[in-house]
Amino acid sequence: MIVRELELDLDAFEGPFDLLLTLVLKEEVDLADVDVAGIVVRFVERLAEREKLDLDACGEFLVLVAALLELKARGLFEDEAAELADLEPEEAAEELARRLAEYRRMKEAAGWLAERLAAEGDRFFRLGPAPLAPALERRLAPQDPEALANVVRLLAAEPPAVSLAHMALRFPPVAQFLERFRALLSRRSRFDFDTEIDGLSRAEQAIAFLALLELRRANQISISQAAPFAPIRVSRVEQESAAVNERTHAWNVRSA
Amino acid sequence: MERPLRLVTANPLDQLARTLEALLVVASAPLPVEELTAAADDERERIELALGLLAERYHEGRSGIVLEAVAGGWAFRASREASEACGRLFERPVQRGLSQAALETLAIVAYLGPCTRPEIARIRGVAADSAVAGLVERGLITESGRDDGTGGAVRYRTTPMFERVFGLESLSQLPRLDDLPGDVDDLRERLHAVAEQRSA
Amino acid sequence: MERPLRLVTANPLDQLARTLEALLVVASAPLPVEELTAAADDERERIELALGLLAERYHEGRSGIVLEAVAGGWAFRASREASEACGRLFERPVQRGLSQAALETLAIVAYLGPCTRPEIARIRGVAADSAVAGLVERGLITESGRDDGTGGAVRYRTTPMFERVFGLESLSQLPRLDDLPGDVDDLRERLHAVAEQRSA
Repeated sequence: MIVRELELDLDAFEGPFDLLLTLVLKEEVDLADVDVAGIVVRFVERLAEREKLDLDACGEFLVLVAALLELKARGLFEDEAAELADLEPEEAAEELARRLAEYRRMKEAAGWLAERLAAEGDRFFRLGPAPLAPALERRLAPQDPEALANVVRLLAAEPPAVSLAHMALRFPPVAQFLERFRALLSRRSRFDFDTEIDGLSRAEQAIAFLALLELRRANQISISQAAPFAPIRVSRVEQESAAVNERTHAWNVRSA
Repeated sequence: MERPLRLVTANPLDQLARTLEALLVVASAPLPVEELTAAADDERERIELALGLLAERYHEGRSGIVLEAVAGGWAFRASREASEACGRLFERPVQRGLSQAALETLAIVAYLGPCTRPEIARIRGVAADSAVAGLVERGLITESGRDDGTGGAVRYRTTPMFERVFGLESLSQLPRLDDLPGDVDDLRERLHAVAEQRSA
Repeated sequence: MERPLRLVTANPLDQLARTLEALLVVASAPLPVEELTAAADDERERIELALGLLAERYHEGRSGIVLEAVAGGWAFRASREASEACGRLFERPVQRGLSQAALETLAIVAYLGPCTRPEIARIRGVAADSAVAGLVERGLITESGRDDGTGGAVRYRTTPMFERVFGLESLSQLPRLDDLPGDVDDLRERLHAVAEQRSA
């Protein structure tokens, strides 16, 4: 089974998986709108149709979906990047899962409200005072002027200092890695992906990986890996052969 | 409760009368016959017949809801019989306090002098439209010219009623803010600076 | 029209019911039983009995005026039967529906409120400013002080108008979050189904 050809039928997108990734990378599809669970279910269904467990496909799929999920989760909690980065990976995953669950519940609640509004929307009631009602005279009890002073003090109080640590850790755009890898390949014909991303956060590594996929899709690089979990080697594709290959294999990122 | 229903159902105008009841209970101004006719999508004569029916049903002494023809059209009102109860409902105990939004808006106008809605919104960090409208309605603030002479936004200042409610002889009696700049321009600057920090 | 009157006059609660009708037709917001009791100057049990009587009389299908328990009180509204006619003359409280962003924001404020814009943004993952402003403008949410009572962000809560528009007696009528159909379960089921197919 070829993961990139996995046919998807989601609310936000219909078509092969590789096209979805491309559109996400080009920011033509908002990742927030993509139902990743739907992709997983579709993949598992396809997998179940087969006689044999396709380990290669599973591995590739896991990598891609993990990257998508992390991107999506980061997109949802951009401002929390710093806070989450301080946590252990398991804690961060737990925290993200908790918040995603909270958001999901609120989406459910929003769905309930939408249904309720549709069902109750034809209830008309008076929005203003009654036509012949006695004029409403709202007399105000005497007020303490000190309340005014307190409110001004409140408005003049310095807000608690906000940590700006996350500014430095802000999620780098894919383009940043594209440039970085292109620059690297202009100096060297090949490099070791794992060495390049060493020391980066997991989210940054995921982005770097997506940048790698984008370069491969544009046929500017070829990727090889000696064995699962072995270092990923990235080589520059020479211009002539690049032109030939342009139309044929847009994606070819399978573990060797 | 059974008999009147059957009586009403027998009347071909019944459904129309129910529609008119519904329109009248939602209206916040008397409804002219033309508007009722258009909304009910029926003939004028039938509307008038149905109104006659309703006027009989919603009649002083028979019902707490009374249908009345007034200058602008038809409207429901409370029966006179219930006027004492309505009086108690509307002259409810004086309102205790002001909402936080109202208090903040009032304090800004009181301490900074005439200000516009955009300025109040900037200092508070949220739109001030409804708070300003509420305070104007209660007579605690009032319009006071426009920013930059003519073209700008409307400015608001506090009223003598404000001074009465807060027990002040004049604005100069406002409590002093010892910890804050005494000068109005400096205070204004401080409030703007903090608001900017808060929204950052 | 004679018979029902005599019937009603025979009922000792009749005058009280008429008084309540009068109060309800002039009130501009749902009236809690306590307020009705105070205004009618009667006993609470009798008020509740009279309300039951009125709820039967002003009932969907029987009358164009419908009495309902909503937003913590009692209020008249138009019957659904007449909604088309009402639509020709009046604006719906929420005229053009609500966007997904507005619905999510409203859900967060209804379930977790009072809460601030930053809190809403944290849950939704995107800024909530325009959604909050839109909901305030529609009168579905309103300011409710500031965070921690300090100069923090403004907090918001839902209004009685929200409960009225959505036909809720109170916020406690919102479904428990656990009871909402979660597609998590659906997902788990589908995965199980696939797994079973596999082992079969």
